[in-house]
Amino acid sequence: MLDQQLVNALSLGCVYALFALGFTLIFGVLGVINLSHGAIFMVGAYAAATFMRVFSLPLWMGLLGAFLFSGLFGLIIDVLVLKPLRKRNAPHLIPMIATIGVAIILNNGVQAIFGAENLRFPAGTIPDDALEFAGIHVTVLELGIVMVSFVLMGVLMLALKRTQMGRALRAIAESPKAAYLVGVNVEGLFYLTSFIAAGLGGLSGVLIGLYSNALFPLMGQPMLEKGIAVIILGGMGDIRGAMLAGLFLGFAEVLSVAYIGSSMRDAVAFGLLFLVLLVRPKGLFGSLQERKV
Amino acid sequence: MTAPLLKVEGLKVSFGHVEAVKGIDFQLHEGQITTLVGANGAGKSTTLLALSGLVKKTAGRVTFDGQDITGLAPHKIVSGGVVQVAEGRATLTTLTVRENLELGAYTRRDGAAARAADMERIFTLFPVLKDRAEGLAGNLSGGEQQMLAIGRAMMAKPRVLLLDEPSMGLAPIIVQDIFRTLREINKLGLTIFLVEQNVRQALKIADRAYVIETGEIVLEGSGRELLGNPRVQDAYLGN
Amino acid sequence: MTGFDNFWAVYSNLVLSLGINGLLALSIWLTLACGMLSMANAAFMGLGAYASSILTLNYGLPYPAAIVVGMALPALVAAIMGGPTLRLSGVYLAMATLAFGEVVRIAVLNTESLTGGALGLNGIPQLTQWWHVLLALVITLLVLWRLRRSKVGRAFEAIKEDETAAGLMGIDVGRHKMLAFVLGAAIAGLAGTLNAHLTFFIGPGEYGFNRAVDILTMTILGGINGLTGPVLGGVILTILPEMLRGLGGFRLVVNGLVLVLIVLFLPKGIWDPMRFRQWFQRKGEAA
Amino acid sequence: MLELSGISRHFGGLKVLQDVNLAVPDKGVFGLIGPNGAGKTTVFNLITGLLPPTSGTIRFDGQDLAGRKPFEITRGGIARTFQNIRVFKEMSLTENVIVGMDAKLRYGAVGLLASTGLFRSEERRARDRARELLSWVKLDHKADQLADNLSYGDQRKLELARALATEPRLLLLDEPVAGMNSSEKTDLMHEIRNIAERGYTIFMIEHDMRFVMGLCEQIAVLNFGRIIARGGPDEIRNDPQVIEAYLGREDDEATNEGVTV
Amino acid sequence: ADIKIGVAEALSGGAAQYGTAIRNGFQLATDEINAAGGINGNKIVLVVEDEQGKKEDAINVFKKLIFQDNVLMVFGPTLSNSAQAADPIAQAAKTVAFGTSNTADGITSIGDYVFRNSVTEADVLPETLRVATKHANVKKVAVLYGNDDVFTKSGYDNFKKALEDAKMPVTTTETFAKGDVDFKAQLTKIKATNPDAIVLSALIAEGAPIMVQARQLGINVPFIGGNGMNSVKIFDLAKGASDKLYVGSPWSASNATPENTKFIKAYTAKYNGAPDQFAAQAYDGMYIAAQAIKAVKLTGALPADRAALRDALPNVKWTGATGAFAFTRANDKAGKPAGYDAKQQAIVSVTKGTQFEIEK
Ligand SMILES: Nc1ncnc2c1ncn2[C@@H]1O[C@H](COP(=O)(O)OP(=O)(O)OP(=O)(O)O)[C@@H](O)[C@H]1O
Ligand SMILES: Nc1ncnc2c1ncn2[C@@H]1O[C@H](COP(=O)(O)OP(=O)(O)OP(=O)(O)O)[C@@H](O)[C@H]1O
Ligand SMILES: [Mg+2]
Ligand SMILES: [Mg+2]
Repeated sequence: MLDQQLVNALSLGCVYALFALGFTLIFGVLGVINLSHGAIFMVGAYAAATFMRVFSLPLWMGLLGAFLFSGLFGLIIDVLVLKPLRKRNAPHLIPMIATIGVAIILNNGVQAIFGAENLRFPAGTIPDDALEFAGIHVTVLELGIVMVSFVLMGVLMLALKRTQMGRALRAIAESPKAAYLVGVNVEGLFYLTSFIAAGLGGLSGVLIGLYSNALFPLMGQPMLEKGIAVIILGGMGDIRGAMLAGLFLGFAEVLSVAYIGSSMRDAVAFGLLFLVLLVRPKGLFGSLQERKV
Repeated sequence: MTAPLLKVEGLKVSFGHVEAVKGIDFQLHEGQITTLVGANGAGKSTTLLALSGLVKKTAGRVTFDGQDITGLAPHKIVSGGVVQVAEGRATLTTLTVRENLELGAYTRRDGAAARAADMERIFTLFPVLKDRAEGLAGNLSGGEQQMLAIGRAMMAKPRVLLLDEPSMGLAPIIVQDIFRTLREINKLGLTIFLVEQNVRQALKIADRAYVIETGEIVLEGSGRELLGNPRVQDAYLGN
Repeated sequence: MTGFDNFWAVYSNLVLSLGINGLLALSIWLTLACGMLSMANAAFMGLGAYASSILTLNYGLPYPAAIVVGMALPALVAAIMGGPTLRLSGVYLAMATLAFGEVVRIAVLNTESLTGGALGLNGIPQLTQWWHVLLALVITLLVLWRLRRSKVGRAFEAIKEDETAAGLMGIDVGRHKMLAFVLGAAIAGLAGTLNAHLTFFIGPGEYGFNRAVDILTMTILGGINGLTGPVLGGVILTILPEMLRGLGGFRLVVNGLVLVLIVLFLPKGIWDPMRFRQWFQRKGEAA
Repeated sequence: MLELSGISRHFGGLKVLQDVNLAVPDKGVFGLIGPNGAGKTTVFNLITGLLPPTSGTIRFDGQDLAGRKPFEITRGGIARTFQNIRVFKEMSLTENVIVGMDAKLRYGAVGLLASTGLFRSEERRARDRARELLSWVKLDHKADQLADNLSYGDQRKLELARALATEPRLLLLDEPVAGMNSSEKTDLMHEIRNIAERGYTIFMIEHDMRFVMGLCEQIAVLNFGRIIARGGPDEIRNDPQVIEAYLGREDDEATNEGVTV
Repeated sequence: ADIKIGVAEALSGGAAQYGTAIRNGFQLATDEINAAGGINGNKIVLVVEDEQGKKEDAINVFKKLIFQDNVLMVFGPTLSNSAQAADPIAQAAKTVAFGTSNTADGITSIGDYVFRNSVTEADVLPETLRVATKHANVKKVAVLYGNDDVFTKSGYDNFKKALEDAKMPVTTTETFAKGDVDFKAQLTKIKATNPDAIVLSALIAEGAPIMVQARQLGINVPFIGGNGMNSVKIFDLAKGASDKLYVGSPWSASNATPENTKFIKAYTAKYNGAPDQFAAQAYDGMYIAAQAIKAVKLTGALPADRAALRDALPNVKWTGATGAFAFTRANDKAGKPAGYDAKQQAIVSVTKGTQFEIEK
C-alpha cells in the first residue's frame, strides 16, 4: 500500500505544484497575491472544455486554447486593474483586494453563462484506464501532470536563471526602480508575466479539470486556498520552492490519510505547514527579501 | 562651441502641490564632465530621475543628440544611451555581481562577444568585481556596490552617464578611487553628468557646473570659476 | 404597522449584521494598524461563537457571562499562540494564521459531541438585542479611538512602518503586537458571540478562509487609516449585495465590478481624508 | 561608560568582527572609522542588541548588556541613528519624535482610556519637547509635515532628533552627514557639538574626515574586523596603517578635502 | 387574486447547482398549475430570491419574503444550515416554511410551521443496504463520506446507524473535503481492507471522480450511495466508471409511473436537460402546497390565511413524481410534536450502462 500511496502523493503534490507555478510567478514579479488565480484556473478549464466540445478539437489544441484564452484574461486584468493601481502607488494589499473583485466577476459571470452544474471534458479526451506496474496503478493523466509540472518548473527556472529576460524579471521582483534604470521595459514585462502566469493557471485548470472531470464555476476556490499555502510555504515567488511546497503538501495529505486518519488530514497538513513556518519564517526558500512597498 | 549633446529646457517637476524643480535649463556637452550641486532637497535627484523618465515632468523639453526624448519611456531612454547610477546605488542584491553586469547590457543588441569584451574592460577597471563575480551583489561592501553600479551602467554602452552622489558613504580612499575612475572613463570619451554633495571635488573635476537652489538654477560656470565664487564658497564649501 | 416597524421587521438582521461586520473589520484593523497581516480573526470569531453558544445552549449560562467567555477564550488562545507566531511577518504571518484557522476548523469538525461537527449547532437562543450590537460597536470604537490617540497608537504605527526602528526607540514591540493580536481576537470573539445569538445556528464552514478574506476585504476597502474606514467598509460590503438584489443573475458580477471600481478610484480605501482634502483644495483652486 | 571586550561576530563563515576591544569614555565625542565593510555598523548593531555577539561582552555603565532586547537597551540610555535612514515615513515629524518618548510618557491604561488630566498634560509635554528637539536640528518649521517628504539630509537630522527623544546618555550616530554638502555638514557639526556640550556622550561612525577630525577627541580605526589604531585626530591622521587602508595618499589632484583641510 | 409564494434558494455560490434545479422544479409545477387554471381560479405567483447558500442571506431573504412581499408561504432554503437559521424566522412569523432539499436532523423540530418533503436518509438507507446486500453479496463495507458538508455528513450519520442496525461490519471509515479532486489516498487505504462494497455519502461533484478513481485503482466493488449521488449526471461525469452504484430514494429517473414520466418529459423539454432528485422534490413540493391551498378558503387576511394553510398542509396526500406522499409529525428536542417530515417509499436502483435500473 505504501508504494501506491507514494505515487498518489507524488501526483497530488504535482497537482498543487502545477497550480502554484503561475500563481507564484505573478506573486514574485508583481508582488501581488492574485486571488483571481483560482478563477482564471476555472476559466481555462471552461474555455478548453468549450473549445473542445464545440469545435471537436484534440486535447493539445484545447490546452493551447486554454493557455491563450486565460493568458488574455490575465493580460486584461493587468491592464485594467493592476496597472492603474501600480500607477497610483496603491498600498500593497489593495491590488489583492481588487483581484478578489475580479474573481467574483469571473466566477459569477461563468455561472451566469454556463450555469452552476458540473460540466466535463468530452469523454475519451484522454485514456481513463490505469496502467499497472508491479501492483501500482497510475493513469496517463497522472503521469502527464507529473511530467508537465516538472518540465514547466525546469523551463521556468532555467528561463529565470539563465536568460536576460529572467534576470530582468528577478530584477523587477527586487526593485522595479533598479530595473528601470538598467533599461528594462518594466511595464512590458509586467504584462508578459501576467499573461504567462494566467496562461499557466488556465493550463493547470485543464489538466486538473481532466483529473476531477467535474468543472463548476467555483472549482478554483479550494485550489486557491491550497495554492496560497504552497506559494507562501515555498517562499516569495520561488519556482523551486513552489514545486517543493506543492510536493510537501501532497505528501503531508496523502501520508496523513494513510497513517493518521483522513478526518485529520487537513489539520495535519496545515499544522505541519504552521510548524515549518515557525522554523523557517521566510518559507522553504525564503532567502529573497520581501519587497517593502 | 559645438551643439550640446543633451539639452534641457524649462524642466519642471511637481509632487502633488510641491514643485520640486521649477523650470530649469542646462546643457551637457559631448566629452565633458558637467556637475550639478546644491543643498539637501534642492531638487538634484529629482532632476536626474526626470531625465531618466522615472518621475513625470510637468513641463519642459529634453533633447538628446538632436532628438526630443522628453516623453520617452525609461527603457527607451536607456537604450538611447542616457544611463543613470541612482542615489543609493540600486544594486540588485539578490543577483550575482556578474548577473548585475549582464543586466546592465539589457538594452544592447550587439551580440555576446561585444558584451563579454565590455565586461572584461570593466573588470580591468574594477578588479575587485572580478574576484567577487559569482557572489551575491548584496554581500559587497558599500564601496564595492558603488563600483558595481558604475560598471553596470557602463555595460549599457552609455553616451551620457548620470551619477547621483556616487561618493556618498564611502571611505576617503574609495572616494578618491571613484573620482579617479570617473576621470578615466571621461577620458575615454564618455559624457558625464555628476550630482554631488562633495561640492569641492565635483567642481574640481567638472568642466561645467550648475548650482541649484530650491528647484532653480542660480549659478553656472566652469568648475574652476564656481570653485572661486564667494557665494559658492559661502553656501557649499563651508569656508 | 408604521413604516419603521415594517422596515425593522424586514431589515433588522441586516442592520445588526452591519454592526457585527463593523466589529469584525475593526478587529482586523487593530492588527493591521500594527503592521501584522493576521488572518486568524475568522477563527477567533468562530471560537467566540462556539464557546458562548455551547454555554447558553447546553448550560443555560446568562448571556452577559457567555459574552465574557466568548471574548476571553479567543483572547486566551491568541495569547498562547501569539508567542511563537507573531515573530513572522507579512504574508508568512498571514499563512500561519490561516493555517491556525484551518486547524481550528478541523478541530470543530472532529469534536462532534461538543460542537455538532459539520452539522453545526442549532437552536441557539436569539439573545442578541439591537442595543447589544450598538453598545458593543460604540464601546469598541471608543476604546480604539482612545488607543489611537495615545502613545499606544503611535507605537502601533511606528511598528507598522519599521519594527526594528520602533524597537530602538524604546518600544516593546513584542508586547504591543501581542496587545493588538489579543484585543483583536477578543473583538472578533465578541462579534462571533453576537452573531451566533442572532442567527439561531452556527456551523464550522462559516469561519474558514472565505470569512477571513471577507473580513480583510471590508477593512482594506474601507481604508485602514482610521476607524471610520473599517466600519464603512463593513457596511458597504454587507449592504451592496442586498441593494443589487433587483439585478437578478448578474447581480454578483455587478457586485464584483463595484468592488474593483472602488479600489481603482480610491486606492487608499474609501475613507481617505487626504484625498478628501485634495478634492476640496482642488475645488478651492478652481473657484 | 561603554566597554566592549573581546567582541567577535561571525556571519556563517564570514568573520566580520574579531576580538574587538573598545572603551567609550563618559562625555565627549568618540569616533569609529574604517573602510567600507570593516564592520562598523555591525558594532552598533551589537551594542543596540539587534545582533548578539558571537563572543565577548558589552558593558554599559558597568552592566552587562547580554540578552537584553533592543528596546530595553534603548530604555537603559543608548539611542542610535541608522546608516540607511529609517524614519517613520508616514508620520509627521512631531510624531516621529514623540515615538522616541514612548517609555517616558507615564500614563497608564486608565489615563489613556479616560483621557485624564495626567494624560493630557503628558501629551502636551511630549509635544512641547518634540518641538524643542526639532528646533535643535532646525526642523521645527516643518514639524507637521510627513517625514516622507523630507529630503535625504533632513531625514538624517530628524533621526537625530528622534534619537534624542529617548533621553539617552549615549548617542550612537551612524554616518550622520552622509548626503549633506559641506556647509550643511558644518551646521550639523555645530549642532552636534552643542548636543555634546549638553552632557550627552556621542559615539559616531563617519567617513567624512573633516567632520570626524573636527569633532572627535578620540578615534578608533577598524579594518577587516580588527582595531588597527586608536588615538587623537592627529595620531590617526598620520598613522601609516590608517593611511594605507583608509585615508589614501594625497598624490591625487582631486584629493579628499578632509585630508587637506 | 394571485397567490404569492416565496422561493428562497441558493442561486449563486457553492450550492447554486442544487438551488437552480430546485427553482426549476417549482417553476415547472407552477406553470403547469397555472396553465390548468390555477388554484380555485387564482394564479400562483412565485417570488424568487437568491439566498446564496449563506445563513445570513437566508434570514434576510425569509424576512423580505414574509414581511415585505407578504407571501403566503415560503419554500426553501436550499441547505440545511440555512434552514436552521431561517426557519425560526418563519416559525416566529407564523408562516409555513417548506423545505424540499433539507435532509439534516432537527430541522422540523424548529416548530409546527416547518415542513419538508425531502426524505431523510434514515428512511431509505436500510432499504438500499438490504437490496444491495442481496444482489451483490455484501458482507462487509468500507465507508467514505464528506465530513465538512451537512448534506453528506448527515447522510453518513444515517448510513452509520443503518449499518449498525444491519450488523454490517465496516472495514474502514474515510473522509474527504468539499472541493477535493484527488481521492486516491483514501481509496488506496480502502482497497487494502478488501470490502465487498463502498458506502459513499457524497455529492456528485466529488462522487463522480471518486468512482472513476476507484476503478482506476482496480477497485471494482459496488458503491452504495445516498441522495446526493442520485443523479443521471453520474453517467456523464463518471462515464465508463459509473456502473454498480446503488442508490435509494423515493425518486428514480427510471421509475416509470405516469406522474414521473410526465414530469421528466416536461422538465427535459423546458430546461433542456434531465431533472435530478432536487428538481423532482421541488416539483412535488409545489403540488403538495397547491393541494393544501385548494383546501383552505383564502380570506385575504394574511395571518389567518397563513394559519389556515398550516392547518391544511398535514392532511395532504399526494402522488407525484416521487411517488405516494404523506406527512408525518416530527418532535422537537423536548419530545413535543413540532413540524412535519415526509413519509415515502424508497426505490432502490443500480446504475448499468447509462441507466438506473430499479432493483427490488
Ligand atoms: N516622491 C516625492 N513626494 C513628495 N516630495 C518629494 C518626493 N521626492 C522628492 N520630494 C521633494 O522634492 C524636493 C527635492 O528633492 P530631491 O530628492 O530632488 O533633493 P536632492 O537635491 O536630491 O536632495 P538630497 O541632497 O538630500 O538628496 C525635496 O523637498 C523633497 O522633499
Ligand atoms: N546580517 C548580515 N549577514 C551577513 N553578512 C553581513 C550581515 N551584516 C553585515 N554583514 C557583512 O559584514 C561586513 C561588515 O558590515 P558593516 O555593515 O558592519 O560594515 P561597515 O563597516 O558599516 O561598512 P560601511 O562603511 O560601508 O557602512 C560586510 O562585509 C557585510 O557584508
Ligand atoms: Mg538626492
Ligand atoms: Mg556601516
